[in-house]
Amino acid sequence: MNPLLEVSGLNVAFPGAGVRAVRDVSWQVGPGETIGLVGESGSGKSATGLAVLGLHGPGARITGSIRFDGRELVGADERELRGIRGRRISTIFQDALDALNPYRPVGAQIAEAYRLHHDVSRTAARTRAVELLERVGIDRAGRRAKDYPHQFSGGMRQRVMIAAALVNEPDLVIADEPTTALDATVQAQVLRLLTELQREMGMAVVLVTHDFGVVSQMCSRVVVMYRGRVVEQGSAAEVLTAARHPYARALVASVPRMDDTPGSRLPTVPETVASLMGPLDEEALSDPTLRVPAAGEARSDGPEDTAAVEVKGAEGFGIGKGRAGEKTTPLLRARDLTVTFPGRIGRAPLRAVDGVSFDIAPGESFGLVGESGSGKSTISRVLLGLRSPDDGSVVFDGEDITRPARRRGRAPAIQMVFQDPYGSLNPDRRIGHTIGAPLALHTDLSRTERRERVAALLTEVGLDPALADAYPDELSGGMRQRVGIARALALEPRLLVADEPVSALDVSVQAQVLNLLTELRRSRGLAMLFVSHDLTVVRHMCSRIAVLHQGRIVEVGERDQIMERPVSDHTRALLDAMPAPAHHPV
Amino acid sequence: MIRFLTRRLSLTLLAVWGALSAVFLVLHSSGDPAVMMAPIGAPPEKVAQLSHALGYDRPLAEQYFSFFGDALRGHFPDSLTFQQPAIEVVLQRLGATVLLAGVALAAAALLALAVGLWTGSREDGGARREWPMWVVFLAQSVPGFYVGVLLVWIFGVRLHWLPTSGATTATSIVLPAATLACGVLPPLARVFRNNLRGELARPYSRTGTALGMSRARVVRHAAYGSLLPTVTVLGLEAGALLGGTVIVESVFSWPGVGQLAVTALQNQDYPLVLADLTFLILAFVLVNLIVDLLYGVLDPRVRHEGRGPR
Amino acid sequence: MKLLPPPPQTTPEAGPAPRTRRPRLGGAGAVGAVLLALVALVAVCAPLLAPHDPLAQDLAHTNAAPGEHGYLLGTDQLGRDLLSRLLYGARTPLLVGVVAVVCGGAFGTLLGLVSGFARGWADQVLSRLADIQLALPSVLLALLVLTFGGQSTAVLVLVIALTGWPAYFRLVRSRVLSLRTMPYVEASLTQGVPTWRVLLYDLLPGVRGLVAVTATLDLSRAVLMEAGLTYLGLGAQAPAADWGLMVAEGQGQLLGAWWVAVLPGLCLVALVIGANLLGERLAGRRPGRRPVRTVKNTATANRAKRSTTA
Amino acid sequence: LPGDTPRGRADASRVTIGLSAAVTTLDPMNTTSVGTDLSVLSSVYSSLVTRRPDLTIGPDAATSWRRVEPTRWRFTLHRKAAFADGSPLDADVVVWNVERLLNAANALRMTSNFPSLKAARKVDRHTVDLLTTTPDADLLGALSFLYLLSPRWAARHQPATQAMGSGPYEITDYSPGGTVELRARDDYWGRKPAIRRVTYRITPSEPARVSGLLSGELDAVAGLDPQDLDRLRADRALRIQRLDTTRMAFIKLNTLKGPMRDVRVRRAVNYAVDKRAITASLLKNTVRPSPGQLLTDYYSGHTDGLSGYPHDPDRARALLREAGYGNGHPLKVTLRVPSGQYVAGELVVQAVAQQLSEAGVSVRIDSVPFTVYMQKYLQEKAMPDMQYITQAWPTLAAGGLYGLFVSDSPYAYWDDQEFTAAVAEARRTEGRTARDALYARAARRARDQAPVLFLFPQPGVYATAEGLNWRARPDDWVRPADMSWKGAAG
Ligand SMILES: Nc1ncnc2c1ncn2[C@@H]1O[C@H](COP(=O)(O)OP(=O)(O)OP(=O)(O)O)[C@@H](O)[C@H]1O
Ligand SMILES: Nc1ncnc2c1ncn2[C@@H]1O[C@H](COP(=O)(O)OP(=O)(O)OP(=O)(O)O)[C@@H](O)[C@H]1O
Ligand SMILES: [Mg+2]
Ligand SMILES: [Mg+2]
Repeated sequence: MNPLLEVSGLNVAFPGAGVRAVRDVSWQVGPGETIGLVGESGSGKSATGLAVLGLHGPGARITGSIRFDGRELVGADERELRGIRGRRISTIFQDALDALNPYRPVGAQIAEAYRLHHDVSRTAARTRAVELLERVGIDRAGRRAKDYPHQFSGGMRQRVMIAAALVNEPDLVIADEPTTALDATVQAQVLRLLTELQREMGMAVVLVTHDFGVVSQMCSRVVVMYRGRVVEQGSAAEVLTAARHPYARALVASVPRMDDTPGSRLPTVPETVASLMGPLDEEALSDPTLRVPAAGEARSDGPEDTAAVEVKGAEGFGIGKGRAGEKTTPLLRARDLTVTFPGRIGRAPLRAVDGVSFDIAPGESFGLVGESGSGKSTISRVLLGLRSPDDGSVVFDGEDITRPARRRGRAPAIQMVFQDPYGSLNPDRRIGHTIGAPLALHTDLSRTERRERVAALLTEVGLDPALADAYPDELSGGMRQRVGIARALALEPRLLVADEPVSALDVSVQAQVLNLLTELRRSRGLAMLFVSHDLTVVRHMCSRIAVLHQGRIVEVGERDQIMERPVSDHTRALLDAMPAPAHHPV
Repeated sequence: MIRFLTRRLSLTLLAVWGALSAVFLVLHSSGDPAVMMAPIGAPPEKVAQLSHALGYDRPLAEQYFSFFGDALRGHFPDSLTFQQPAIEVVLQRLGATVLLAGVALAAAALLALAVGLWTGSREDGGARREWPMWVVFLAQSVPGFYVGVLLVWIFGVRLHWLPTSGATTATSIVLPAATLACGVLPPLARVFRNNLRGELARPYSRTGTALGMSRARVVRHAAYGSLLPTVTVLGLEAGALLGGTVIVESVFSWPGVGQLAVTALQNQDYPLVLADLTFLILAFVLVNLIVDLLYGVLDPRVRHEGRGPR
Repeated sequence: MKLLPPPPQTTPEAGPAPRTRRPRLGGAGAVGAVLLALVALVAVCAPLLAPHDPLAQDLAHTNAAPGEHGYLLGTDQLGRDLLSRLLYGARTPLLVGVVAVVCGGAFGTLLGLVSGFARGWADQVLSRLADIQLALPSVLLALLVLTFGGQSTAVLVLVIALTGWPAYFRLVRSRVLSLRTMPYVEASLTQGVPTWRVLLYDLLPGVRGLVAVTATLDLSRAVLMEAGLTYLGLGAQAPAADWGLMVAEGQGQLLGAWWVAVLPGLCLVALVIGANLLGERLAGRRPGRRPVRTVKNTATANRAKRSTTA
Repeated sequence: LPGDTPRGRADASRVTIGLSAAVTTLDPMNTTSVGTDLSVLSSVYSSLVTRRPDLTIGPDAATSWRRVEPTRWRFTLHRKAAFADGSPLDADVVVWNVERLLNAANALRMTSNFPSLKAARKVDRHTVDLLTTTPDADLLGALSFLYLLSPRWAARHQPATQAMGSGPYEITDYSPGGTVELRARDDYWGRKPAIRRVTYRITPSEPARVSGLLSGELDAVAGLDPQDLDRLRADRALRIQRLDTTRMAFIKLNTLKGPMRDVRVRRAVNYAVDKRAITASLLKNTVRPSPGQLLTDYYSGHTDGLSGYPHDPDRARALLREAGYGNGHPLKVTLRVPSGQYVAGELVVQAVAQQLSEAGVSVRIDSVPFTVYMQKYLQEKAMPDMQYITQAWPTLAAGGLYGLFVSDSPYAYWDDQEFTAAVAEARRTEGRTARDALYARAARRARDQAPVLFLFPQPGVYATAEGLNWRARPDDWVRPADMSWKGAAG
């Protein structure tokens, strides 16, 4: 079978920025085939995809060959490309809020896309647009066609984007991370839709993603990219189970799975690469994410599970021992928390948290899951005193700390690890300052003592103490997240709130941070509130889990109960939306 | 939408009142216009008499409350120099200013669009495409009065092409409008250009190209998006424009309210200054109100969320 | 109109400002910096450079052409050496400009920080104040204050600063509004850091770059406004050497002795171009492309996006 | 507009005149601005008598007049004099106008030009008597400012914004502060003016006036800056006239407070300034320094034979030393000037300051807007040591202008009994010679006591399009009725 698209020896460079984004990349797609393009952030996936349609600006230099249906696209003139774009090859971009024109009704946008390649009347194009909107599952498509992108939810927008891309029934669709901005449940729906349409229209799909779950579900073949190069390609099953390249293999291994042992150490990419490849070569070393000192990682192959096993003072209750609150006084007791946000003008106020109660025992790891907007972050903010609840109470270690004012002037015993590693550090202050500031405020340590503490903390989270003098923009995302953890630990908190601590990190770094959190919890006897939308991660990290839906806790229970015998429909929906477990590596 | 409008309107009125109060207080605490009114050689009794007749010997607070009380009832005192209701004087001259500002604004806006499209629509610009921006940049750096003085010298005196002052013939407006436009063009052109670049770099423009749109079509859609911030700047520029009319009208003897404000100040004609400023301030806030509403029309997001751009 | 250039259009980005490194100035930015430095140097060294006393009159040789009677650039209406006056003439614009920018910038930044951080009624009050300030055409306000509030350099500086602060206020406020929800600010708050420290260490550095850019562009506004007011007879006082004043005094001579008005005008333009070039350059300096993450399915990410687009 | 050049306008019997300020009111009795408001309105309204271009008083609505008693003047009115609406201009009209003027409730600004006028009495339809409180030799001069409104018309119209007079022209277009258009009345009862249509353009800035002349947009402009002479002269299409005006420029000294109380200091500053150098360079020799006079030559009661203070820096320094100012203790003064108000005012002040500093006086120049200047001068009574001013008296009577220097005048800042007594007596005196002798005494006293730094008459520079006949006059009047185009019919 002739390939539909054949990329060979492709190079994409940005001479102005001194970046060689894609180097000597070759792969092909047959008609109707789906291939996955995987790799961590910045590995050149999008650059490759954009090169196919010649969508790079004049700043890019593209060499090599891209043959589509026998025609060479590299160096083809604008007119020729214009005839192919949207007609023969379409793309779906990641964030549909930005990818759709915010100033025009969605129907008009789809109709315009149709009329670009078909000589039909306006009304005919409109009809076609409505037809497609219906096809991608938009209710009352005729009416909604007149709405603007911002009036749609994220999943709906992505459907609209798909409709626009498929309106001309192209032969090939390049989908660049079409679901990363979406909820797990919605993600599943969108992927299902894409698969359906692919079958129906018989088109080929190049799916750009960093999610192995998605790959295993959708793709027949996988291309793994790393630092601009293709390091591995082959059938999905092959790559996911028996990758040959150490990097690809490590990448697959580092993702927590629904069937692994909760709380166990996850294999991390640098370790795996090192064990498989020996000492890292020059190029790999220059990657900051790989420069973590071994000492931070090498410690401890802990016992089967987490929690308070080695904790001094905590009387030996771990997971699986019933509800914490029944046995001892809980560390944190939240009762009937309610938070209401005033609605926008003309809308009803939004009850983001609605009568939520839960306890966290000392040393316990408590998980909070729920889809986007279910109120997870709002709850964390209340616990941290960043806003007061409209109703309800928070009692910590016997003290009522519901009102933020009650906490003023005392060393806070609850600390936070933030989601966004780029926003959580003050870009204008050195790392040492950021970690040392709370020490200066709440302890009488001298300057040198503080420096020593900071160095110790940095070592504890697996960073080189010399980094105290660095600025955040010199650090990679994973390193920043470690700094954020060190800052949270500086005041010796009893409870750590981690709000999606890894969801903004690359797959290759996620495992390191998760391992670090597990370890710290063990060594310090920390209790933790772990917030996430990702059930696999929560399952891996927590012994008790609460499921949140629209501001209410719909179910709370032990990990295994929630995972295996969910009571609530919402929990079941969440579980169903999880991509099928990836194949076992190695 | 109604609530938004009333809120916006009351804030607007608040600003107008605040601004006018500030002006009133500075003005009325700074001396007695009777001196300017009285003829040369008038004895002090005559001056005092005049001052009393005009009410300028009352305490400041009393003058303040009576002025705003009257103003609320729509009554403004007579202009001291023109001896007729100050409002009428202003109204008779408002047309000239509106015409001048309108022509200048229209010219500046059209030029800004042209310059913006020319320099902003291509990614591979280079000096050949960039030069209009340098002209704009130069215009931004030259004082308005200097432009006026040079234009008069070149086109009026040396070349005898255009009238140098007044509003007598149809061509009289060319030089003052050009001077005024020179002041408004740079911010407009730059905002439009920069935003056009920005919109073109946004994913939806790339989507357009990916769907097979021609460059011109993509630019057209992006230009629509860039109109929004341009319109906002236009609203802010309204203040500068109105301030500009003060100088331009003086340089070119254009019989509008800007020049009127200057002469009224020179003559200590307090009622006229206040009436004139009321109109200038109202014009400014009105333009901004329109801009806010226009924003609602242009930007669907604002339309549905019912809030202003700021 | 040029008396009143608009507040610089640097759209505040959400997210932390990248740590400001020592600015690397290429091409145009360097030219701007050099121009500014040159003007500053001339202002400081005028006594060393000037061949004559800038005030010494030579009534026998008025309006001498450049080169005549040993005057390198000629003389003005009172027979004063133009070159010396040009050299000394840098002082007032620069001094007034810089001091006004510092005052207005500090005031606006401070209020903007407070307003954006505190929100609530304090924010309302300050924002309305800024609205009122913006609604008053600044040329007229300046005319008013300078006419009746007394004419002195201090008042001049005050007026220019007064008309400048809202630009800083608005930019800083909106930046702070988005910065205060940044995790690193919240981290400080959860650690019990006092408000003033949060303002000083977490928020001020975040707006530093923005303020620097605004200030550079504001300098050109301040210089233009000083010149404009002086042109209207309300700024620097005769017989002082001041570029704006020299244009005003010399404009009557454009036909006979054009150099008397044109040369100081060119100096003024050079100074403003310098400030503008530098400002543009600073404003245009984009942070190096930071790895932009796909932040998965979080309300935070969406909120951040909303605040940038709104 | 095609043909909108001096040539085109000449053919159409039109003229465009540049005014230095806007016309603010159309009520001729409620303004005292001669150069603008009254110049326009004198073409629309007529008065009993008028001041002719040669400054003599001539007939207008009154054909003859005589003094029947020391305080009673009798005027015979022109029999055909009538308003534009056809109503006659008769004795009743004059009586009504005088009553209107004198009624304090009307607060008309012109009132203070008529300090002695008491009443008007109708004698018969065409004869009217005017009564004064004291014998007033200057009444005729004042009456050239008494413009007559129609009582019937005024009852139904707003004189401030509308005009209907008995003069040679009528207003066809007026907006406050804007251009004013006049058209010659076909049914005018007097001598028909040569120019049929007149446009007054408001050109407040000197450069605008000059460029308007040079570009051919304006036909006649009065009160130009001598600095522009060379340029204007170079243009062959323009005719330039220059003369002394009725305005005297000087620097007033505050003799009530500060260093200027000392007459030696006042004389010293007079010696220190080289008036001739200033008139030669800054005023382009358009005027000659004043011979120690407060008045220019045009005033009745003007005294010949005085001599000014010569330029003598040594003497100035000596006087200053005598007064106690010297090396260790220099004289420091403030010199105020209203910005943009007086022809070449700021330049003159700077030159004076420079020359004073050469004599050891350090001068701080304070340039302020005219309103502030007046406010401080008259309201706050806070005149600085020195201030630049030009003064004229519209009736061209010495007594009027000297009245600004008598002890109880708020304008004076000078308390001199001898001067005040001489002026007061002169005003009461009937006989011309006796009166002039008293004014001469006052003038010499002023020269001697130097309440001012004597400078020079304000120069009058006039430019007209070549071909426009118009005799420039030293007072500020610009009357189109006096103009005609060379070679044009009419
Ligand atoms: N226009 C550009 N100019 C300069 N460098 C660029 C440009 N576009 C991409 N790059 C660089 O090229 C490299 C590859 O980028 P690309 O967007 O293809 O990554 P990606 O694999 O899609 O990552 P992600 O998962 O974050 O989307 C990166 O290092 C990026 O910084
Ligand atoms: N400051 C705010 N003003 C108005 N609404 C808010 C605010 N903060 C949160 N919300 C709304 O409250 C609801 C809950 O938000 P929250 O951030 O707690 O959700 P979440 O579960 O953390 O979601 P995600 O997984 O996307 O982070 C959402 O609908 C959100 O839009
Ligand atoms: Mg990508
Ligand atoms: Mg969240």
